Amino acid sequence: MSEALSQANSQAIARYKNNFLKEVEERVEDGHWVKMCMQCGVCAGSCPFGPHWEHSPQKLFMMIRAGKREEVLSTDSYWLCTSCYNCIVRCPRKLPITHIMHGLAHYAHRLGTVPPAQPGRAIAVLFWKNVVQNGRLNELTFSLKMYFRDGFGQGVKNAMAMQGIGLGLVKTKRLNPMEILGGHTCKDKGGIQRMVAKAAEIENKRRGMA
Amino acid sequence: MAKKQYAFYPGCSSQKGASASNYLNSFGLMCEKLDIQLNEVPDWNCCGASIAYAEGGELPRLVLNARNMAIAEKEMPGQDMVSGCPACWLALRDARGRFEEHGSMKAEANECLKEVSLTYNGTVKPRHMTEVLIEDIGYAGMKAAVTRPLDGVKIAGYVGCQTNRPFGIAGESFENPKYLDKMIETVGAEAVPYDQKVTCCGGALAFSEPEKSFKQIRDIVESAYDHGAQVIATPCQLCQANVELYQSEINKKQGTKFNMPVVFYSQLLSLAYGGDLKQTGLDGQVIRADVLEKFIK
Amino acid sequence: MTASIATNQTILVVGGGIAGMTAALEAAECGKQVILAEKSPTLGGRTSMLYRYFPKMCFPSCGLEINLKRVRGNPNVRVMTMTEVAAVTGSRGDYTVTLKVKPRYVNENCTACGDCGKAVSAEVPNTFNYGLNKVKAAYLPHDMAYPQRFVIDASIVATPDGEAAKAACKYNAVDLGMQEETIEIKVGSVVWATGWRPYDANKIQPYGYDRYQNVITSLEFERLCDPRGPTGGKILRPSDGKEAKNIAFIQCAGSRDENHLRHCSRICCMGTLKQTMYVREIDTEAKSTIYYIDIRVIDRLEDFYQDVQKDPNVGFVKSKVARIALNEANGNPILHGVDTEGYKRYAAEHDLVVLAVGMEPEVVGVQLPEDIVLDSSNFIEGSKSGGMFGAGSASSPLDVNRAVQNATAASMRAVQVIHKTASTEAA
Amino acid sequence: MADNKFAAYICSGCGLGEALNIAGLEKVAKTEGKMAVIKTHPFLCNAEGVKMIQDDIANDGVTHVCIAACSRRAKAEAFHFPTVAMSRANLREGVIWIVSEGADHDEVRQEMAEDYIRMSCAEIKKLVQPGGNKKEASSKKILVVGGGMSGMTAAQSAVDAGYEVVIVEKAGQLGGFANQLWKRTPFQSPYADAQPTGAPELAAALSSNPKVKVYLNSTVAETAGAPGRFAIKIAQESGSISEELCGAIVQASGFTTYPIEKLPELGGGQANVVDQAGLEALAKAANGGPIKRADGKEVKSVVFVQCAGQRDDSGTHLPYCSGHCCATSIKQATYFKDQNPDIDTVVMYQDLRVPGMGEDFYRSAQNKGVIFTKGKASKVTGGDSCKVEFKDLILDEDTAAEADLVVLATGQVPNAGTDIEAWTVAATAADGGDEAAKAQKAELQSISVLNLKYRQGPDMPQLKYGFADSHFICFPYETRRTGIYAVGPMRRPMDMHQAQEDATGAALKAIQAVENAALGRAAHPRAWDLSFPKARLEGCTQCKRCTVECPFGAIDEDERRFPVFNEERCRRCGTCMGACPVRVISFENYSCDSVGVQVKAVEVPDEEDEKPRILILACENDAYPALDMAGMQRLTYSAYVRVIPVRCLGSVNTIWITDALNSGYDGVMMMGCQKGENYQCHFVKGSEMAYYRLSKIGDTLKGMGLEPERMQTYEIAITDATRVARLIDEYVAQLNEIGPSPMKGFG
Repeated sequence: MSEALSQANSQAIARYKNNFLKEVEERVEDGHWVKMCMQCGVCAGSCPFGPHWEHSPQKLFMMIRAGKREEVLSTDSYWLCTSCYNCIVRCPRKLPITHIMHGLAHYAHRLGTVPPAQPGRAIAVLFWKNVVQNGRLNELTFSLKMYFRDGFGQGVKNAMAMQGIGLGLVKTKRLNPMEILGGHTCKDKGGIQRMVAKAAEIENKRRGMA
Repeated sequence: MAKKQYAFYPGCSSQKGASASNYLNSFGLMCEKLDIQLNEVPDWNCCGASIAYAEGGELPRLVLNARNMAIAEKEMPGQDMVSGCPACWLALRDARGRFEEHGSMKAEANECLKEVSLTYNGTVKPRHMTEVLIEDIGYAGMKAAVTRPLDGVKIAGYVGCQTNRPFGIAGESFENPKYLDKMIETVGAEAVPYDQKVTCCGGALAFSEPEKSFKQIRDIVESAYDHGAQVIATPCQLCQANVELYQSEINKKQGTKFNMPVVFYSQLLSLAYGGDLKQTGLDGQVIRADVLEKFIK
Repeated sequence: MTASIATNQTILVVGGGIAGMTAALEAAECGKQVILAEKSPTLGGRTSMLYRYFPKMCFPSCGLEINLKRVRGNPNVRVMTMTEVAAVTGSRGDYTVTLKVKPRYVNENCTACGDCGKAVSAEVPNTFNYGLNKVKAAYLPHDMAYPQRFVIDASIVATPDGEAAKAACKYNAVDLGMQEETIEIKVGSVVWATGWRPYDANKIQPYGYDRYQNVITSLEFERLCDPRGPTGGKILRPSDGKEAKNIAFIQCAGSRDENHLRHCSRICCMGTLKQTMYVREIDTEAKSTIYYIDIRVIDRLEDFYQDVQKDPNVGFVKSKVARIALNEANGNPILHGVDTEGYKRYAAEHDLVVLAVGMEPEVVGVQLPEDIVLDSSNFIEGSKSGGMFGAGSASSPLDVNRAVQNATAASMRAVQVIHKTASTEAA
Repeated sequence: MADNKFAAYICSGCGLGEALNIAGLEKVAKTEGKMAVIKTHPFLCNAEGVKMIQDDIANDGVTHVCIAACSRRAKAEAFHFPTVAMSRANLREGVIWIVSEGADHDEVRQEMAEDYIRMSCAEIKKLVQPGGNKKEASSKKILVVGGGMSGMTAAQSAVDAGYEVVIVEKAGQLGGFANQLWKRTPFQSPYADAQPTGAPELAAALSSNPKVKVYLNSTVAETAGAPGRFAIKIAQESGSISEELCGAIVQASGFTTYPIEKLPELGGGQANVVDQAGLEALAKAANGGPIKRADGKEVKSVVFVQCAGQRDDSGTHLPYCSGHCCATSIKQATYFKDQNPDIDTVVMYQDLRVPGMGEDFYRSAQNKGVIFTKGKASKVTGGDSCKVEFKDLILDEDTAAEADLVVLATGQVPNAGTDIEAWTVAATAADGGDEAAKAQKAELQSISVLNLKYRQGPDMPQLKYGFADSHFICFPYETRRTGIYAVGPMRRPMDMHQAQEDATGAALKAIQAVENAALGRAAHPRAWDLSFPKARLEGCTQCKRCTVECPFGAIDEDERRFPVFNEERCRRCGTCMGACPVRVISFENYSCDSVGVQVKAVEVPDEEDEKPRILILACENDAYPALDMAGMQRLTYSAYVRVIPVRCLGSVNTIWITDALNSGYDGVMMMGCQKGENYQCHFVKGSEMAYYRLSKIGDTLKGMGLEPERMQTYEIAITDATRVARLIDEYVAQLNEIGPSPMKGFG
């Protein structure tokens, strides 16, 4: 995947050379916890989607310490985190594992090392855009964008596949077709967008990614 | 008797015409009977839920919650900030916790809040509606208001993840929380013991990874059936939506014949308090809960 | 009794387990005066409830017999059972200790003939077997109990059973009117050998000790394997009394865990390896599987580990088990987790699960004075006044051998205090 | 004997009165036991009963008391008459509790009880209340061999308890291995950072203490004598010999590190590959600054390889784990991290062994950024850039790590002196004139630490892997050389904290030894015992069996090969008594006679009575309690057996067995402790010796025309209550098969 490396990624490599752990500690949310893992594996066994994870959290921590940068940043394992928090409450070292997984996902996303068409990443991005745009989530536009993310044809297929559900929701007034015209929003949309932009700016500076 | 006042944060999915609108509908009667006054936080925004991290990162995600809390502090001083949505509640608690632990992050958040001319002080306490019911009203209090005991209904209390972990309800076990079963019993129904009480339904990934989530949902529904449940009750919108809506898909793909109604605890309460179809939000079930509706007819 | 039984030349040892007995005897055999206070009705402590010791697979009662012989043969040791320390004041070389002596309802006339036990019908949980079975409410704590004297459980004192016990005794040994006594004594030094207790397995929620009958603790397993135990030495699982054939041992159950005990309890690894040898001995067919993080078999005991590794019926999985589910059809616990050596996922069904529960300092019946200095896990490091010491597993999670050695050291420190006091008074 | 007055006190309590014909017992005690006083009491152990006995002793001149009641293990406090000799007939646990109830069994039950009365009355006549060994044991000074952390701690502890101390240290200063350390592993809360060793302070304190005499550059040239009177010759650098009289010895001769040269596959001997001691040297040189390699280059990355040459089951290197190395490597990694957090430090382990609070230190080091990798190193290459090839056990792959420096965690090798088992072999051959053996003996002798003048060898026995550890779990300080205590890493692999705890306890044991010796008392496990072996040398045939068999090396030989007893070394097990073919060795309260008369006192029925008699000689430490507990559990076993407790099976003299069989017993059961590697014998070799001797008794039995089955030996554990009852009944059944002894009637 090296040719697919984004510019941000190559900068990171230049900056941290082979010290991936330090990179993670500085740039990944709660990354400074990675060194505290004692490899008991309770997180790996606690994860509901675990069987689908290429590398378990505990193994990812070991890989980070071992400097396996590319493999860690290009796996789609942590994109399968359902945020069930089982790992956090069971970890004997109290590592905030869920947050570290989220942090790795965010960082990989920022570096552009995520496998293309990773569906978890796709909805996350759509979700965020949708939210920041209106201040609140518009479930309809969000879903439609999700289905149509791979182009119109695939979108229709997806939408058809899920239409039963959609209709059910519409019938029970739990999905409002009119939302396509905008729907719920915050009054201070602009303020929210500025606030979020500011936050991103501050965080980037703190993590040396400005 | 004076009503207990709370700042209320409904969250996106509870809005009119949203996937959990019937959840919110069921609040009205329940709160009225229990002397709970919910005052909606003006111009609240989305909490970011559990998937904002990917694009949003840490601070942007946290400031969304800082804003909501800042508004509540300003507009409803002294009131706890209640949400019916576990994701909202969790996001608020998580944000509050991090701000408390790292003063620098709190400062950063306030720097951002300047953009919306707000300040976050950390005085407001985020709570989930079930906490309010259990801690402020109490099981006895919930029971007292029952006029229509749901005799003979067998209900599987499905707690799921986010009301239970990482914070959970005070004094409850992460692996075997009992509060939902107790609430089911306070309304005169029978809480069936089963082993999928805290199994993850797939959460937001039910959307992006439906196939993988089907297994989770199937385990939950199957176990509920196996242990004689007629209804599944939950405190979580996402759980409700996933477990209810995907049954038809699972039936289609895996040849099962699932038709298990999935309702909210609040619907059980408002039903037991004499609510009609609309007040209970039972009209909002994609899989109708006849065994509950029969109490109304 | 009066305070005259002791002076500031006396050493008080609190706790009559193997560490306390050792601390008391070692000092007494140097000619020092010792009071040995034990809260339960008998000496022997927790080790007497073990089936065997590692690595020799010998019997705790063997050493206990020798120590009891030493006690009987040494007038310098005064044993007080059913006695707790209520308060300690004063300073190094000059402490005033308040002792509370609980009623035993049986006096020194008792000959342990057993007539009272025959006479009563009420039964109480058998604490010697961790409550896995019951004993008559008038009972001898166990065969090696010292003093060899029956106990009447407080629960029957005011009942016809109590009267029946009294009537049955030909020697006026049953005294239902006994009251709790408070005694104040002067001592020069105090050795706290208050021991340990198994971590409460109910708190380890993912393992469902409170929900699944066939999940038991390592201490309960000791009793199951002991021919003197509730199952006569057969490994019968609680749910249906079937013989366990496929046993899982889960290490660090509560230990090395910031949600439970921060420290490593040290004994559990060897304890479990030992227990796999019980299994081998009791049922050559049965399989044992050990789920572990690190096998902590320290120093020359390594060869014990190597022996067990050679046993084809013992398996090792490097994994902290994530959770236990139940196979409702047969009552078998199903262990879920990942073998971290190479990332292998498992859902392993066993017919019995033994939790190697950690050691924490005993707190029931133990009131440590303010003066005592504790470490982050509440083990005793010493005392501000410098005249009180921890001994054995009250001072650190230790195996029997190290606890005895440590207790001898504690005894030495107490002897030094007595010596200093004496010499300064002489001067 | 004129002023001896024998009294029998029979208890009729605890059901004895109901189950037995007390009058019958009284009659036996009078007519056969020839007791001057015979009193029966319904409750002998209560205050009144005890007072009755005390009065008779005080006012009626009773000198010998026979208590016919419960087991000697019961009511010991009540029946405590220190001024008179006492025997106990066990009628409760030993008779009425184990013989089936009901009239059908009245006869055998009564016979059994009467025999025990006979035996007890016979025994008491042979007992003298011992007064203790009055030999001169004057010195209470403690000798500490080795001035390292263990030795210094033992010395300081003894001094703080008021005893004088002599320290012999082979180096030029006190401190030992601790002097080589930059810092030590934390041993106090919060267990977060390495701590100063404290060795210099301790050394200074001892050197300036008037109660302490320190011999530097010195070794122990000879240790003679016994507890309370050890005569020590100390060889100094100058060549001069000084002498000290000491009461007890603490041996703290320490350890050496496993030679890194033996680990070429792990880079031993190559540049920039050091052992933990080597790293300490670099850290000391750095003195808190950046740690530099031998070539002066600042270390920026370091890998610690755990279990280097340890936990090796191939037989090439150390088979054991040295226990301290994980924590030591963690400590050394923090040397780097504390100085410069950017230095890469990797600890490569298989099982990270930091028990107890060590877990806190582990966490602390992780928090400082020390990386822990679960991996097994296969090859280390030294050089300017070192390479560690290893299998990453978590990532399940063969890989390699590069570093400026590699530290091998090699183990501790005990310095316990001469292996006396090898020495004994060489010595025996040497006595036979074998020249090679003489050389080998000399060589073995040359590494001796204590140079004991014991016939059993110059140092204390080693348990395993060269460590002079105790074999007992409950009694970690029990060595087989009375008054000599092993501490620190020569006893068992251990870290500094444990060594200091160990030394503190050992100092107390040493103090105990001198106090007991001064009182003429035994040492553990019979510390209260005032008896000691006496030999009628005029009858001695100089066969040397006693000197050979004594498990504690208590008996030397004089130039005429007569045994020389060192009572202060003796543990009172009686193995010498059992070994003596001419029965000249005895204790005042335990002798060939005192048991022999009991054997003979039993009334052996004639053949036609069809009542076999079986003699049981039971070890009083485990087998006898097991029999007691069978009684307490109301198990039943044959009433045809007669049990005599013995101090140790090693004390059983074959004469007792031949006497028994000669006088018509149908069989003899010998019950002792487990022998072999995991022996349970509290006197180490007692039971083993007994089995050895008795293995040869077969011929004797043949000579008497008896089946070998008439003498059986059993290993009995204290928990064997049920089993022992079963074994008895099985043996009785077996004897019924064989038929009655042909010797009946000739006795």
